[in-house]
Amino acid sequence: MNRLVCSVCCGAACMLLLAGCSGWQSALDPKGPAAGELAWLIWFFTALCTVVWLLVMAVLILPLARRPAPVGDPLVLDAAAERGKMRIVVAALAATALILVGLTLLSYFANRTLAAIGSDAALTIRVTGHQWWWEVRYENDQPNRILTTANEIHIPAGEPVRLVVTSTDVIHSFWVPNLSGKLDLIPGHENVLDLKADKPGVYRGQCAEFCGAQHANMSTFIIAEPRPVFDAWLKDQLRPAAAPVSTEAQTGHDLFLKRPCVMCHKIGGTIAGGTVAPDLTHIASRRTLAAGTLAMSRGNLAAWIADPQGIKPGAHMPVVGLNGDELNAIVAYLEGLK
Amino acid sequence: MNRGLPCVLSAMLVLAACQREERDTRPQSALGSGDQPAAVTALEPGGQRPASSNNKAGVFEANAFHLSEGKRLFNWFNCSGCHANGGGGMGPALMDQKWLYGSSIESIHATIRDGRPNGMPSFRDKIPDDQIWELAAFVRALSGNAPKSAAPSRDDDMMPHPSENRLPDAATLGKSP
Amino acid sequence: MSSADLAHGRDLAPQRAAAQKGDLAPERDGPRDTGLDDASLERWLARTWQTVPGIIGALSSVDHKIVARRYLITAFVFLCLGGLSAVAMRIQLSGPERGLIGPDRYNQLFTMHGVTMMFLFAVPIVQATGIYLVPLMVGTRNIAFPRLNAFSFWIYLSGGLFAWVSFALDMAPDVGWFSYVPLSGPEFGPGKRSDVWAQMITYTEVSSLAVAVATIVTVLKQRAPGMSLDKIPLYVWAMLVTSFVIVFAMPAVMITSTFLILDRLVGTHIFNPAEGGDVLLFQHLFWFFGHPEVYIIFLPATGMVSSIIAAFARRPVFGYLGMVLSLISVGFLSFGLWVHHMFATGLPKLGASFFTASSMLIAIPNGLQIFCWLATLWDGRPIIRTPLLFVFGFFFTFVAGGLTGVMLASVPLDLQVHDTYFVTAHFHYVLIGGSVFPLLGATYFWFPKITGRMMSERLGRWHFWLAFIGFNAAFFPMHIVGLWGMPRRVYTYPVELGWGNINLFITAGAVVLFLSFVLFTINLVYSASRGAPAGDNPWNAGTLEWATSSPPPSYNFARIPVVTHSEPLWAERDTLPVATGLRVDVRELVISTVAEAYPDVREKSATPSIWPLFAALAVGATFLYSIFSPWAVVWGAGPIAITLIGWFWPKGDPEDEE
Amino acid sequence: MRKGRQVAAKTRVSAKGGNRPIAARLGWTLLAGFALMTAAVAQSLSGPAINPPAAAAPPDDGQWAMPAKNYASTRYSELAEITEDNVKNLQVAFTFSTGVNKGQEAAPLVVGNTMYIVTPFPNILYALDLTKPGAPMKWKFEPNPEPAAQGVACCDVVNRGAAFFDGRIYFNTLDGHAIAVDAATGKPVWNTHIGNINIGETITMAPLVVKGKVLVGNSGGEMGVRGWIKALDAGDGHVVWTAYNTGPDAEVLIGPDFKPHYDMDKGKDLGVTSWPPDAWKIGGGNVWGWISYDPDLNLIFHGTGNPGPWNPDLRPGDNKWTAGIFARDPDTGAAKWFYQWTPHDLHDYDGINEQVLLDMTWQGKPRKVLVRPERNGYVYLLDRTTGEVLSAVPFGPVNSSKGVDLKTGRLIVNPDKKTGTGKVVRDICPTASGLKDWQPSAFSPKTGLLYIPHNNMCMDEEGVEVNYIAGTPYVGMNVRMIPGPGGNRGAFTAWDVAAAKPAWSLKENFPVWSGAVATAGNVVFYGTMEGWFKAVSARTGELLWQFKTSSGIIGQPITYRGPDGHQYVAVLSGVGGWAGAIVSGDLDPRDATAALGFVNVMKDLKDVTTPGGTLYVFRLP
Amino acid sequence: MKQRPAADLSKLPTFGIGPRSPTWWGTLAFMALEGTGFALAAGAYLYLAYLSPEWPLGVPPPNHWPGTIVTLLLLASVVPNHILNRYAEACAMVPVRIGLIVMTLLGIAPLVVRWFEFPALNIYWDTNAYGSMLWVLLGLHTTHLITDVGDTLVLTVLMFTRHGYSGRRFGDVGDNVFYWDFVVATWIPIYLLIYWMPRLD
Repeated sequence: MNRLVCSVCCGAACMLLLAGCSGWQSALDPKGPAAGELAWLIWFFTALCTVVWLLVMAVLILPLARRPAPVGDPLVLDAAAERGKMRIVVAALAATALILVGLTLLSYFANRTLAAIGSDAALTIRVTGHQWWWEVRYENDQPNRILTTANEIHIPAGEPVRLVVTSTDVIHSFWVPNLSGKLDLIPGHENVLDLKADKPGVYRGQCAEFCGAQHANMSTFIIAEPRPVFDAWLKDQLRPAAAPVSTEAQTGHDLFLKRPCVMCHKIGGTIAGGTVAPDLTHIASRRTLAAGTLAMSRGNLAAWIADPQGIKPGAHMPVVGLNGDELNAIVAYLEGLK
Repeated sequence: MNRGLPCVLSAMLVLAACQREERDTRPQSALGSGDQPAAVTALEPGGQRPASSNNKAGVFEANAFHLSEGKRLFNWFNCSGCHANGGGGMGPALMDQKWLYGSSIESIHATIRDGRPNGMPSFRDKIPDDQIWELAAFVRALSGNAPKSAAPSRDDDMMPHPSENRLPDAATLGKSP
Repeated sequence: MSSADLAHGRDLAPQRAAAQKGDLAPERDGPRDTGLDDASLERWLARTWQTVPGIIGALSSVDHKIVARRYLITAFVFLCLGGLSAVAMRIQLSGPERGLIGPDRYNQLFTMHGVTMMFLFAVPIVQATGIYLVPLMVGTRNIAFPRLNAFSFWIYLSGGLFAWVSFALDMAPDVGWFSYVPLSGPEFGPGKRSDVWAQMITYTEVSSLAVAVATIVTVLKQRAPGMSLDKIPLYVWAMLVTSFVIVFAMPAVMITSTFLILDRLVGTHIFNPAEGGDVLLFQHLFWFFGHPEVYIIFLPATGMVSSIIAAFARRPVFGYLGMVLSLISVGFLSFGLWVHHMFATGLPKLGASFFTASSMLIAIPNGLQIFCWLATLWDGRPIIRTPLLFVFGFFFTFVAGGLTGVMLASVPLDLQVHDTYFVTAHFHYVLIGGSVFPLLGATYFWFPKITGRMMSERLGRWHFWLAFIGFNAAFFPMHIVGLWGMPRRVYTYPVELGWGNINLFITAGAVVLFLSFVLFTINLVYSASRGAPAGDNPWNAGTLEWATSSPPPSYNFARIPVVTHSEPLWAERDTLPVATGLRVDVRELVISTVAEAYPDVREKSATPSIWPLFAALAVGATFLYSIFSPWAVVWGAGPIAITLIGWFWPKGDPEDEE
Repeated sequence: MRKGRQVAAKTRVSAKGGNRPIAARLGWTLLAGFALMTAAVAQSLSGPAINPPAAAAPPDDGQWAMPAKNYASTRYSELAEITEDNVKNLQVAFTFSTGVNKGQEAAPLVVGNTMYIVTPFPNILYALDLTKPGAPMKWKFEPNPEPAAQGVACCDVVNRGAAFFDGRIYFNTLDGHAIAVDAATGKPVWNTHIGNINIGETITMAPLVVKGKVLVGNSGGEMGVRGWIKALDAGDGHVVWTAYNTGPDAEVLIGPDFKPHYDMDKGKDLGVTSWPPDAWKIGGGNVWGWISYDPDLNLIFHGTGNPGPWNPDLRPGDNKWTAGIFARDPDTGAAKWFYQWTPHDLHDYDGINEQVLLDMTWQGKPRKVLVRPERNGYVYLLDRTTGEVLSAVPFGPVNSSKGVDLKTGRLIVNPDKKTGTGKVVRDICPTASGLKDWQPSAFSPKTGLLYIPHNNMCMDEEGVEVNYIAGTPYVGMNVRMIPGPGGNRGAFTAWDVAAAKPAWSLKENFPVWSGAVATAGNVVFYGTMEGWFKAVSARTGELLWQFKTSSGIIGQPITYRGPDGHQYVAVLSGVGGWAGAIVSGDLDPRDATAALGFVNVMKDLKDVTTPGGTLYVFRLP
Repeated sequence: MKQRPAADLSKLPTFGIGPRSPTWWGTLAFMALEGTGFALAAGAYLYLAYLSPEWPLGVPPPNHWPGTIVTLLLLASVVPNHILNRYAEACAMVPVRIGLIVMTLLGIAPLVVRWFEFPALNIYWDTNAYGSMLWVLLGLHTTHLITDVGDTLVLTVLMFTRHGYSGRRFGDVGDNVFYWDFVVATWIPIYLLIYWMPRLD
């Protein structure tokens, strides 16, 4: 019995040690000050809770080790022993209260630390949740430098960034565990999330509030880059879409504007001006398709356009019924939109 | 008794609800391409008109999911720009019982797909056929022609008109709002 | 206690005057139990209190034990359905990008799992246990308002069927058990799925509320003479506090679901942000119910734990007063921390910190309970039998769950783990650990009382270890995968995230847990027919339910016990003091005063009636129709009124007339 | 219920602490209508003379050759046969059915002995012989425009009139053609296709012919059309120059001569940089209203329409050069100055209203000014040589802005009424249709008053997502209009230009969607949407005569001297336009957002009038 | 287990009135849960009012006269209600019958006012959230009025039958009196919220 309990405890401890291993999208592998603060908090709470738990278990199990004594009269209680126990219980209660006060203060101060992260954020990004993708708008005082993109958020590494998050349909939640805790995107409300990535890198995030059929496939990537790389990226993204370079791509361009694609998507520099679906102006420069569902590749593009409902059932991208040549042409065009 | 109640209930619901709740996101196989244009007038020479040969479109009309998709697309594809939320504007009202080009879902489908000369643009190739059917079903729902139990209720936007469930009851209350 | 005490101040002078004027029918009298020998007393009582044989009789029964048994079995069936849906989900999640179940069906599955476990299993089963045990423990012959009690069962049954029939018809709710707007609202929740959720919730909560009222009145007014407030068994205290929590919490969810159906059905704008509504209002209202809900499920379990621990530690639970106060304060505090479910909604920081503090605060009364139990066990020399094993399992898991609860109460920490598998793990630790394990222990503990037979100890131990290992294998890793970033309610996850192996492990654990329940079912069925006969008091426990036979007769007690101690059977080893003077030809029971439990009135308990069933049918049909049309309320009002009049109209029974 | 809302709107506008300046102005407006009436009249009669520049408003010849009467857009006739005293005797001389039952917004033209009327789509041009009894048809010209154009015409398929120049009638068709027709024979001379209906371009405006050039602009601010104004050679119809109202300076024809008065309009390529990337290409700024011309300065003045889409969240920035006014050289189109009435327009405040050119003394100095009752609710007085704002005073209830900062020229927007995606902002006054829409006012130099037909409504607005799909509406706004404070949805206000305050104001149940005409007989004519054609005293506003026509009036009345030497008054009756779309388009009043929200406030119009299309001509017996 | 008689209950009365009867406690519990419902609905009303820049939304406050009349009627009805209670406690049949008829009429009177008030309200439930909450609050209370009047009506009929000559029935009358007090008591805050809170500014 005791051994079993021990081995369960050991197993649990081992698993916790392993916890740091899966780093991508893990709260335990912080890459920014907010997540760092929180990871510390998690470990501290966990350690403290483990100690408390072990103590309680010890008190529970130790009497079992004693030899069962003959059962006495259930109602005859030793008054002195009762008083002694009462003292112990009261002491334990006081200790509990003390720990709780400590933890409350700890979370209060952690909260203050988190609030201070973005106080000097130079970059404001507006993230709007849609079923089931993220619209990302880089705010700028000069309107023609406002950039709208989707699903992938580039940020300068080492700088605080302010995200203003909201939604136009249902409630979503923005969560990139490596960088920060989550915050809900709520229709009719605007929430502010400040985050900072210490080092360049790609951090995966995912919608954390159930938002319908494709809640599972609503991911995002935060790509932290050194400031110059970021600036270059921003500048590059502000260009209108690349012109098609091959005849096939040209055909694809024409088809794109003639077929249902044009009804929902935007490609800068063409008449395609949809806003209800992700902006495709530089789609080929992104890492993934369909809010992190598929890696960006020619094959995946074709697969996605040919049968989005097979890949992401319930998503708002319809099956449009293109023949093979049309599909290839459109893929060729989109592939060129770096 | 304990067994009877669920049986009756389920039988009732099976009849009433099954298809209404189905969420087929790839329904295209259910219909042909809709190439057979529907007659838009009730007037036909030579006596009685033949019964409609293809009633598959009813699948869309009685299905809550398709109706709600139709409602979403109605806004996404700017139908609401001309027809408002059914009351009309640049385009005619859709929530009344006046149909310029036929009230059948096939006629509405044809209207959306091929356009009409007095301003209705043609969305052939621009909207996948399934979605046109969904739109057509929703347009019919606007004037109360779809089962109300499957029809969408109010929007989460500005209230454009009294809720669907209120419309027929305005008379009961003695006045319109 | 002497007869003189009892008669003191109990006279009804004005009424006697009225009776003389003829405004009151003359008081009828019948045979009393005073002079009857045991055999003829039991014959009289059996005839008076019996449930009439035959189908109409069965449907009319108002015996709290029969209703409770139905409740228990129904809840167990829903547990199995909820469990099966969980296993189905776990199989889908056992590996990355599995295609077994599509998102549409998966979303219905987890919603049905949550709805079933919360509304159709957890609350009903703790209430059902209360319906069975509370009248026995307080020493009365039936629950207060027995017809209301029967009505609530029919409501509950039809509400549950309603949910699962709609699941079979592909119209089950698919927006999670808390059904947030706007996802469940008119625009984003097409079809009748959310309507089913809304009406089914309103509907089943009617039954919970009815049972809560009956329980409260039973405890306050029908206690055996002498069972003053300080002698009430802890389990009964727990049920009393739970019932109060229900009375104040359930209206919140009924209001929420009613607002939702109004929004969906008649186009109100309560949750429409564009027209002055607010989507967070839904969350505030829902969690105002939702958090107390956890304690509604957990508090009765603490009562069960107290009963089991007292019986096996062979002494009353240490710190009775502290236990009662902690129950009451948990009941109060549970209303003050709903916001900790909403930390990620971007609430003002200071307010959130306040709710951190209040959420942490509730750990103190809970801690007090734990310490008292530990002190009790420390003092005793417990013999390890299956019920106690489950209590140990309860300690092991619930303390862990409580501690992760402390983590969730911290605003910043919650922002990382909210809506992830960490939370899933936490509340399964709290709910399964804190409620299901005690319930299982309670099943082993009280099964002999209900059936008259012992459950198999060997199968019981197997069951415990399978359940314990399966449970921890299934849910402990969820903490980790949650911290690794896995959100809850995903129907699939990509390979690259490396959650595959751990999820496979979780699924294996879930299967083991499920198998343990198969074993449990076998044990139940086997023991009910072949178990060793139990006798009146197999555990030699101290509370009143063990004073009568196993299973108890329809009238519970041949004579109403007079209570002198919080563990009456331990205090009165040989002979039980009883009260006499009740009529045996009608369903008479003792109404006592609230605090001191002085016997006050001999009141008649309601006779069996078919009308509660009819009323439930009328209400059920109204609710069903109301999913489709608001006019249901108008059309349904007539039948409901008729059935209610039928229910309350006196039929000439002595029980009605006096 | 509606009555309740009116009262509510009123109390809110006037009682809210935050809106005190507006409330004060509103108080002025209301007070002035009653208490100060006599004083104002007296002052205007005795005050310094205000006259249109003589070159822009030559002495009256009894004809009516352009909708605004003259280049100064005074809509004032020196004919004085009909006076305050005898106007009550007016009777119908003849009527004429246009055969088109859509909104009749056009002004009839009278040149020589012929009257010309252009109908709404299908834009038939009729010539009526005034010399014969009953004015029989002389000829008609049917341009047969593309029927599909009706589908991209926001707010009814109206046409605001033709223009006569040098023996030809110039007019535009809905489907984007500018056409010249021989005035004598009705034979087409040229036909230039300048608008593409497939991207939503239509033409509804009346052209103005200046120095041998036909000035035409496009409509389609609700369709994501990029606004422009073109000058076509009057002789052969070729495009002489095109000036866009968004985009790079080169295309806006902004060159070295461009000298805006305010800093906010200075900078390179503001038509691009004040928009999010690409948005200017679909950004509106159309020219569908009125153009005035000052021969002395050799400048044309034209407003620019609203930026598109309506939802302002989709176009952060000032959105140059929309919702403003350009002064351009008519020969080259080169911009001279620009002033933006409503930078980053939030509420569809198109800037296309008429501008009346006047010469007057302002604060002791003689100034060449331009008076403009603007859609955003202010009567602006601009120095037309520089674009400097001399004054801007609201002429009705306004809470969407708190005034105009005369230093920077910027409209001070009320942040409480700022619309955006997903939130309904209630009781914004004025509405999208403005305190005053296209309906042109008239100026009488005799009284010094500007007669403004206008609206009095408020609205609720909610921005919504919208896709740009070429050839479909690009609005992104749910609108629901309600009657303004007082409950009267329209008013006819006489504005004392010198004092910059109202002289008197008449309440009308429906928006006054018709134009006005003032005469030297001190009579002012306008029509109502119920169908009343009214004559009121130019000095006091007293109702002198009214006649009920067959349909609601939204046309522009004119007055002319007939071949018999007598004074006639003519107006087209036929309800429609944006305000009357509920009737002309048979819209469903149950949908509050129908016709971009106008239907909600016009639910009862169907009960009082039906579609029509009839010309009424009146004279004294 | 053996039993020894320890108390004799035979002299106890067979019915109790007021807090002595379980029905009274059941009624109290139902009042508690319904009161919670009222409180939450009122809370939702206040919550939305707090969030809104203006309240009521887009309409003037509702005409308070129907509400004031109902308030006066309800307050006035408390007097006969308690007189009825005294007679019920004394088990006096004739005055109780009269009192019940009076209370039925006094219950119907506010419903008549409501019948005219609903269609004449300043706003419909599906106009905006203010309208929704207004109808919800008023509807909630009207539902209570209707059910209580129904209850009173049935009880009145019952008291005219032979079943009326029973202590329990008089107890029921007492509980009905008790519940009517609740219906009146819940109305007062709702009355203030609906008619006077919007006029506070």
